[in-house]
Amino acid sequence: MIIKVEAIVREEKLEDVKEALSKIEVNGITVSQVMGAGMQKGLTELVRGQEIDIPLLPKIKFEIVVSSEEWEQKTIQAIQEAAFTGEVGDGKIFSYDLRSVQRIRTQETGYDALN
Amino acid sequence: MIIKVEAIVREEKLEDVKEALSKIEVNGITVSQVMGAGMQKGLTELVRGQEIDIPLLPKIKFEIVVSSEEWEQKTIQAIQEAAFTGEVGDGKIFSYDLRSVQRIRTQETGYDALN
Amino acid sequence: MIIKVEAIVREEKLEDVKEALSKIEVNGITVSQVMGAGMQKGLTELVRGQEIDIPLLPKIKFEIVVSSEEWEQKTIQAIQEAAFTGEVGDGKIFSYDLRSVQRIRTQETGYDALN
Amino acid sequence: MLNTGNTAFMMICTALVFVMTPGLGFFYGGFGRRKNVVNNMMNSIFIMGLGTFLWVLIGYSLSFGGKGLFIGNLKHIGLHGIGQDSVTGTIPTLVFVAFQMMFAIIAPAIITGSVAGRMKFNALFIFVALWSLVVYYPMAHMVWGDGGLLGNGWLKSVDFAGGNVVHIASGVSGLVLCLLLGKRHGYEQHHTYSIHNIPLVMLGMGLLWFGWFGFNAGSALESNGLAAHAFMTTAVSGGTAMLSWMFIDFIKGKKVTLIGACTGAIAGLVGITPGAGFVPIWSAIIIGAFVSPVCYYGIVLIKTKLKFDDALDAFGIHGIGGIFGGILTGVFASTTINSATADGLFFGEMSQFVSQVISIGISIAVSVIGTLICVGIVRLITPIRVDRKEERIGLDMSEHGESAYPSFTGLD
Amino acid sequence: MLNTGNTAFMMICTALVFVMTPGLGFFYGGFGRRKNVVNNMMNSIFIMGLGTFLWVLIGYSLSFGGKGLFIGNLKHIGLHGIGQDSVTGTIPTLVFVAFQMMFAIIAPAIITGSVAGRMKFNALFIFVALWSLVVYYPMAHMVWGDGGLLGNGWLKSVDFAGGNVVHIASGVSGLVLCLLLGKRHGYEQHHTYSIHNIPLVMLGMGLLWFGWFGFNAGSALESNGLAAHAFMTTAVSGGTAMLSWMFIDFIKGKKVTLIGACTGAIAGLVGITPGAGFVPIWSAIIIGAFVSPVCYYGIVLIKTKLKFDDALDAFGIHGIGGIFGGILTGVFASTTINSATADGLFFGEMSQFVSQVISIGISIAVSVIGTLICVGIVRLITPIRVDRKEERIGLDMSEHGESAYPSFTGLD
Amino acid sequence: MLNTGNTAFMMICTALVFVMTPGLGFFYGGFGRRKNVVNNMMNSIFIMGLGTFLWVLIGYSLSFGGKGLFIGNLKHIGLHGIGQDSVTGTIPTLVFVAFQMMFAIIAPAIITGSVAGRMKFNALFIFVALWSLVVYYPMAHMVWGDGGLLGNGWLKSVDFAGGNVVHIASGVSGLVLCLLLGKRHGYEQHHTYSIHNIPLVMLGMGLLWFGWFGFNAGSALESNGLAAHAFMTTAVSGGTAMLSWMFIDFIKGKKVTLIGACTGAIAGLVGITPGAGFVPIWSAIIIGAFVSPVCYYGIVLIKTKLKFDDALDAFGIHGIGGIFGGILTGVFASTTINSATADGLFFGEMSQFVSQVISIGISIAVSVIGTLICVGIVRLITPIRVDRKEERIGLDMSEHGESAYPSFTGLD
Ligand SMILES: Nc1ncnc2c1ncn2[C@@H]1O[C@H](COP(=O)(O)OP(=O)(O)O)[C@@H](O)[C@H]1O
Ligand SMILES: Nc1ncnc2c1ncn2[C@@H]1O[C@H](COP(=O)(O)OP(=O)(O)O)[C@@H](O)[C@H]1O
Ligand SMILES: Nc1ncnc2c1ncn2[C@@H]1O[C@H](COP(=O)(O)OP(=O)(O)O)[C@@H](O)[C@H]1O
Repeated sequence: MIIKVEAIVREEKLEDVKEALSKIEVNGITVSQVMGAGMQKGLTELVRGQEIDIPLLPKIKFEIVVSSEEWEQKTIQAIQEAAFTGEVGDGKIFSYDLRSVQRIRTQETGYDALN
Repeated sequence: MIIKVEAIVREEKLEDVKEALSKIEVNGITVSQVMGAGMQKGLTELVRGQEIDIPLLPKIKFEIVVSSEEWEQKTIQAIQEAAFTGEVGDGKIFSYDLRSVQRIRTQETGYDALN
Repeated sequence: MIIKVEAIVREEKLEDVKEALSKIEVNGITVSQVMGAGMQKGLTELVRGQEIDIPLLPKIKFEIVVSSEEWEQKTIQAIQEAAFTGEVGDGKIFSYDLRSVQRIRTQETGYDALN
Repeated sequence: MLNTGNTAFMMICTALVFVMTPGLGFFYGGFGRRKNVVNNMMNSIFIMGLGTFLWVLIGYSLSFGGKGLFIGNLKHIGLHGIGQDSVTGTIPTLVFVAFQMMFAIIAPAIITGSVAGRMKFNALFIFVALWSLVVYYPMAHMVWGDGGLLGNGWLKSVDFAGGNVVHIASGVSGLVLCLLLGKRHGYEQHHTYSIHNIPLVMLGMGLLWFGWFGFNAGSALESNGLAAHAFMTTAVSGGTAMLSWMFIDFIKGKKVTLIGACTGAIAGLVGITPGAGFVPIWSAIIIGAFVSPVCYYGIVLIKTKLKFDDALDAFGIHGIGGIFGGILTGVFASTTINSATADGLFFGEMSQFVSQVISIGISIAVSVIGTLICVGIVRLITPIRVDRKEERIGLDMSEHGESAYPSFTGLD
Repeated sequence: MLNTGNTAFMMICTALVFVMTPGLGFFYGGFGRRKNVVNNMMNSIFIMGLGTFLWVLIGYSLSFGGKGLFIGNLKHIGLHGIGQDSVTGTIPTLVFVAFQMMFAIIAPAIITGSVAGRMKFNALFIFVALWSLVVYYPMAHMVWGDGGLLGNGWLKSVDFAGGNVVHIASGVSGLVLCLLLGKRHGYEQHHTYSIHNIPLVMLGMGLLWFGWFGFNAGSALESNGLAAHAFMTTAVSGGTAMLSWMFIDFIKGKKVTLIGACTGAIAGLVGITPGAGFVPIWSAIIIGAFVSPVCYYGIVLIKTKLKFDDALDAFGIHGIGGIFGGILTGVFASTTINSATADGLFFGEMSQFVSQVISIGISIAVSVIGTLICVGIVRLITPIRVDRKEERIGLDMSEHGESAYPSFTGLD
Repeated sequence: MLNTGNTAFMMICTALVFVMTPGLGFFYGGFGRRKNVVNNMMNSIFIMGLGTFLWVLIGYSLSFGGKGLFIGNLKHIGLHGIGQDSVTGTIPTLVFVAFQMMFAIIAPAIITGSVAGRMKFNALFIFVALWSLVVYYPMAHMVWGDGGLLGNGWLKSVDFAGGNVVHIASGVSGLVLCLLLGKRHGYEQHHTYSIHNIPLVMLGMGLLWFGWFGFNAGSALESNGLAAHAFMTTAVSGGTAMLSWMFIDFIKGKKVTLIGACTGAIAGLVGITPGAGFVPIWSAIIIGAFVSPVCYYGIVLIKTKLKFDDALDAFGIHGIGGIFGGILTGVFASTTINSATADGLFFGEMSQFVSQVISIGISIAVSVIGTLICVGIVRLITPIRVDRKEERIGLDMSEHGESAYPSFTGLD
């Protein structure tokens, strides 16, 4: 069973989440920059007296592929704790089923590709 | 049932699509910058008399997680209409099944995490 | 059957992978910039005598949606060959099942949307 | 007789004024959206070519060739009759030609801030050529030329370094042009992501201010105490206006912004331009302190209330700041600073103040009418506005086929 | 009597020194993290407003108004008594006022490198105002003013262009401030992504070096052989120090970095500042060659060993480089270069060397005590450090509500 | 006797020429790929260190120390015998030394445009040191030195500001070097994403043009009418060439590009360099108008037809533009402008034209042979090209271990 955990978190939580994942020995991660909106609406800036809407806010997306439901749970848990502030805009954690995974360097597939 | 709708659209359609989604009250969205190629080939620029190929064109990726097939259809429909120009390069809309979703702020999961 | 192949490869392999996909006539691709960590740890730079950790390295993500398992295999194979160097950090290839795909320009769905 | 010190000073000041035009390009380029940065910069840069060419061909002659109320003559067409040995005051005439040329370049470049994001480049190209002929050269002559209407020919209004000629003319023309073009699409509902690169804005401000020392101090045309005085009033007004804009920022939003500081500095530099060599240094503090709120509330009025889409505030800063500075020159001008002026209102005289106000009125009228004429002609040749799709895509791709930072969005 | 050549030279040099402050903004801005770039730049830029204002109001008078061991007087408050015709040496006094003003602006701007990433902007604003009064104006007077303690009033130490006044004072004050502020969170475990924009750093270096020619050569106050000498020593020390830093880079990491080259150049320019018009050109090679390793290992000591978070190395470059340069001025100063100094150690005399060392000691003491006093006062008014969350989010958003490149992260 | 005005002028012109080297770094850095920007900038920057060092040590002496057909002597090694009181013409000799030093820095920096993306940095470092000795100092002597072969020693060809010495020498050497290095991988199939940052290119162009006023006008060595003349021809040629490149852009692709405008301006500045103080202003329009098409089609020929990988067009702009400008100097030179030349072809004389052509031929020969010698020596020490993998990864990481904008790709 191969599962991808995807989390959208606050920009400033990047390092905390990374550290939390390190601690549970989840090392294989892919991170990217995204913009998001949700319950948290964008910002309004004052530029030369004009109100400028910024409808999308920068967020960080984590993608972590794991090899069992147990690891799925652990990973979600770790992210949950590290990314939490309690204020609107903390983000979401999604998970998906994967068909396959292959490590390019070794051509290993499945479980082996992830360790 | 949790479904992710993913759409690759033209850069200049960002605001239109966002508005269309707002209109049907889909507010939770994640957006990112991608580059793409497909039927639409890249550009050629003339720089100091040299033809420079630009094989990949900037596109916008929308990711929207919804909680039912009905919303999946509505969302796809809204994007379809807003992103359409009829010229090659309009993009694609994909959808996926998700295993789970969790809102970090409240730890709600499933349907509740999305509203 | 609609399948998405997703690959995380080295930055400098972008052109090689793109060419390899062209060769097997996979033209519809979406590419984005991501940062990653895994077996390959980050870098350490020396800046004014200070060691600076760079924990995440830039990688390229390919997303390719194909319409059969045969094409899934072909695509994975092509990426595998083009992205391979044998050194740690070559990256991973994942695949997913999709629910649906729709071409915005024509509203075609499924298999037709991809060709 | 030629003086090497003055010549050295003026040649370097010319180079300083030159660098203001790319500076303005960065200021506008950084302030606009990412999809329009090439266009916003190009709109300044191309005038370094076109303006130079026209000036040498005909502009200098029309501006400074011979006596006349409204315009010079064609005596120095193609710089005819001006050699290495020609001297103006204590410097080679060619240095004066070059110094004034830089003013003729930056003035139309300022206008382009008003039209950002929607004007066709070929229309702008033709417009700038026409505007130089119809507005700038006459204005330069009327204010600074021999027997000019606003200057020594009749009104005796004063304009040390181009408050009327450069700032009011360009700011007002920008406003007219922005009204003729109409708003950018979506302007009323939402302004989004207006500033794409703050360091670029700051670079623009830095180069502008740096060059402004040449602009204002150089307008003394000699390396003397008057130049030093203009140098100081320039610094003081720029600095004080930066502080006063920061103060408004603080009052309004609790946060002091870098964009505010940069905008304030430019407003202060505009405000002191007409009076730099006429008003006392202490009055530069007053001019600087008040030019920022005047511009600030002027911009709010124009953009938020009247809904004019003066995109990068060419009118808001240069037009309003120039008018304000011109009026205050009439208040604070002092014969003890410069015998070329009469005393201002503050020193108990009325005449100079009245001259200043009339002069501003005439400058505004010339700019409005001139711009209408120019746009009328341009429209006979080509449409002036890009279509909606081009605007959406951005003028960089649609007008220039270029993308400013292609590998930042995507991949190298 | 006024000399137009000297006046031209000094006015342009003043503009060159002016452009160093935005240059420093870019140097610091590029070097810091992306989330702090606006703040890092603003910390220099606002002083172009505040510093100008204070200088005209009171700073010039305190620094150069009248005789005194420690400080001038209030005779020239608001530039009272200084007109266009006032002459200092062979240039208008106003040019001297303006030239020195630019020094008073850049000195506190240098300090801000030490506090990057964590100091509240309003606290910094007040601090800079106080520091100018408590440290800078007294220092400028003591070194360059009439009857100043460190200069002609007692110690007879020399400082050509501001080794003590600008670099030691700001570097040491920066160190004190960084200790009072404490480290950035996470400083000890991991330094990550420190440099966000190398071209911006290089732009800063380029403008700084460009301006430094005005800073050092202009300190001759005349356009003569001494200015030319200072110009050459400046170039030679900057260039040699760039090479020696590149050499250290090569030894340490096998790779020569652009950041190293830029840092070395600045270190070399700092190192030669006190001696530029006193030491022979060949000795500028020695100063340049050694200032880089001294700063390099100084930074390693301070940051890696002592764990002081001198974020952008204001002390590491300006403090250490200034001290080193001041001492070597005592070694290589030569009466054949400048009769205002005695011969240095190398030429067999002890006295100048001793003066230099004492002078540096006093400068350090004044800076430490002055900074402590200033911070003490600031703390009565407002906290000096942002809270942890603000630091994490970055000072651009939390202190200024601005994002430097909003559309690069995301979308236009 | 020393003249303060001339001294002021020349010292500031020296600073202006100085700033061209970082300017060139930005021009090249912005034009190249994102993965090579640090390297492209570093390739100019390091010469600010190396070139300064070598010039003071030996370069000035070899170039300007004593009479000789091919090279000076070692009399002024380490600037021996040049003091503050030494005067050259009306300026301190040290100012002349510094002014010429800036030329010796930028010339090899230009070369590096040809080698972008594939040359090892340590090989380039050694190459630049050798090339300075083998090509630049001899060229400077032959053209400008006492008794130089191409100048007053024999051929009497003229080169006002370095058409041969700087532009032809560097452009041709660049071409040779690019042929020896070979093409970048993939050069023939696809050129992709060549320009990564257009504002950076424009910054480079702005600083280059700004500095070029010092380069060309300063080559008069006095603040006089001739300097003013050179200032004007520089502006006119640069401006006209910008327009003519824009025109070609328009003809070829219907769109006028900012890169085209910037490239045209630089081509125009190169084209006028040899003749700036010899040809009439009207002829600068002709030179400017034609240098752009000549360079444009030259580049197309070299890169598209011959498939030479002159990556950033060092030969295409500087080599071709310099040759074209040198020939047209032989056409338009006029004794009425400058008595140091004979009349050109246009004015009915043959001799100067012939001298110019021969002089260009010799300059090309010296550059080709000199570069071959230098590369030969470098190869004995180290390979000159990075390997394929390093090229793919980019020279920033592989040669310098730095990434120009780490947090833009990714995260702060
Ligand atoms: N339905 C959704 N689909 C995709 N992304 C979402 C969705 N809802 C939220 N997000 C992402 O999560 C981020 C935070 O969500 P938001 O609703 O603002 O706050 P919270 O999670 O605290 O309720 C958003 O900025 C967006 O990027
Ligand atoms: N098979 C695919 N897999 C992934 N992304 C695709 C695929 N086909 C198209 N895309 C994305 O959609 C964008 C538009 O597709 P394209 O084929 O060019 O136009 P159209 O959708 O109008 O036929 C592409 O640039 C690419 O980003
Ligand atoms: N479990 C994972 N989940 C998500 N991404 C991963 C995972 N493992 C690796 N990656 C991505 O693949 C890249 C290369 O993987 P790494 O483990 O460093 O090398 P290798 O694939 O050669 O073992 C990483 O930088 C990361 O972006």
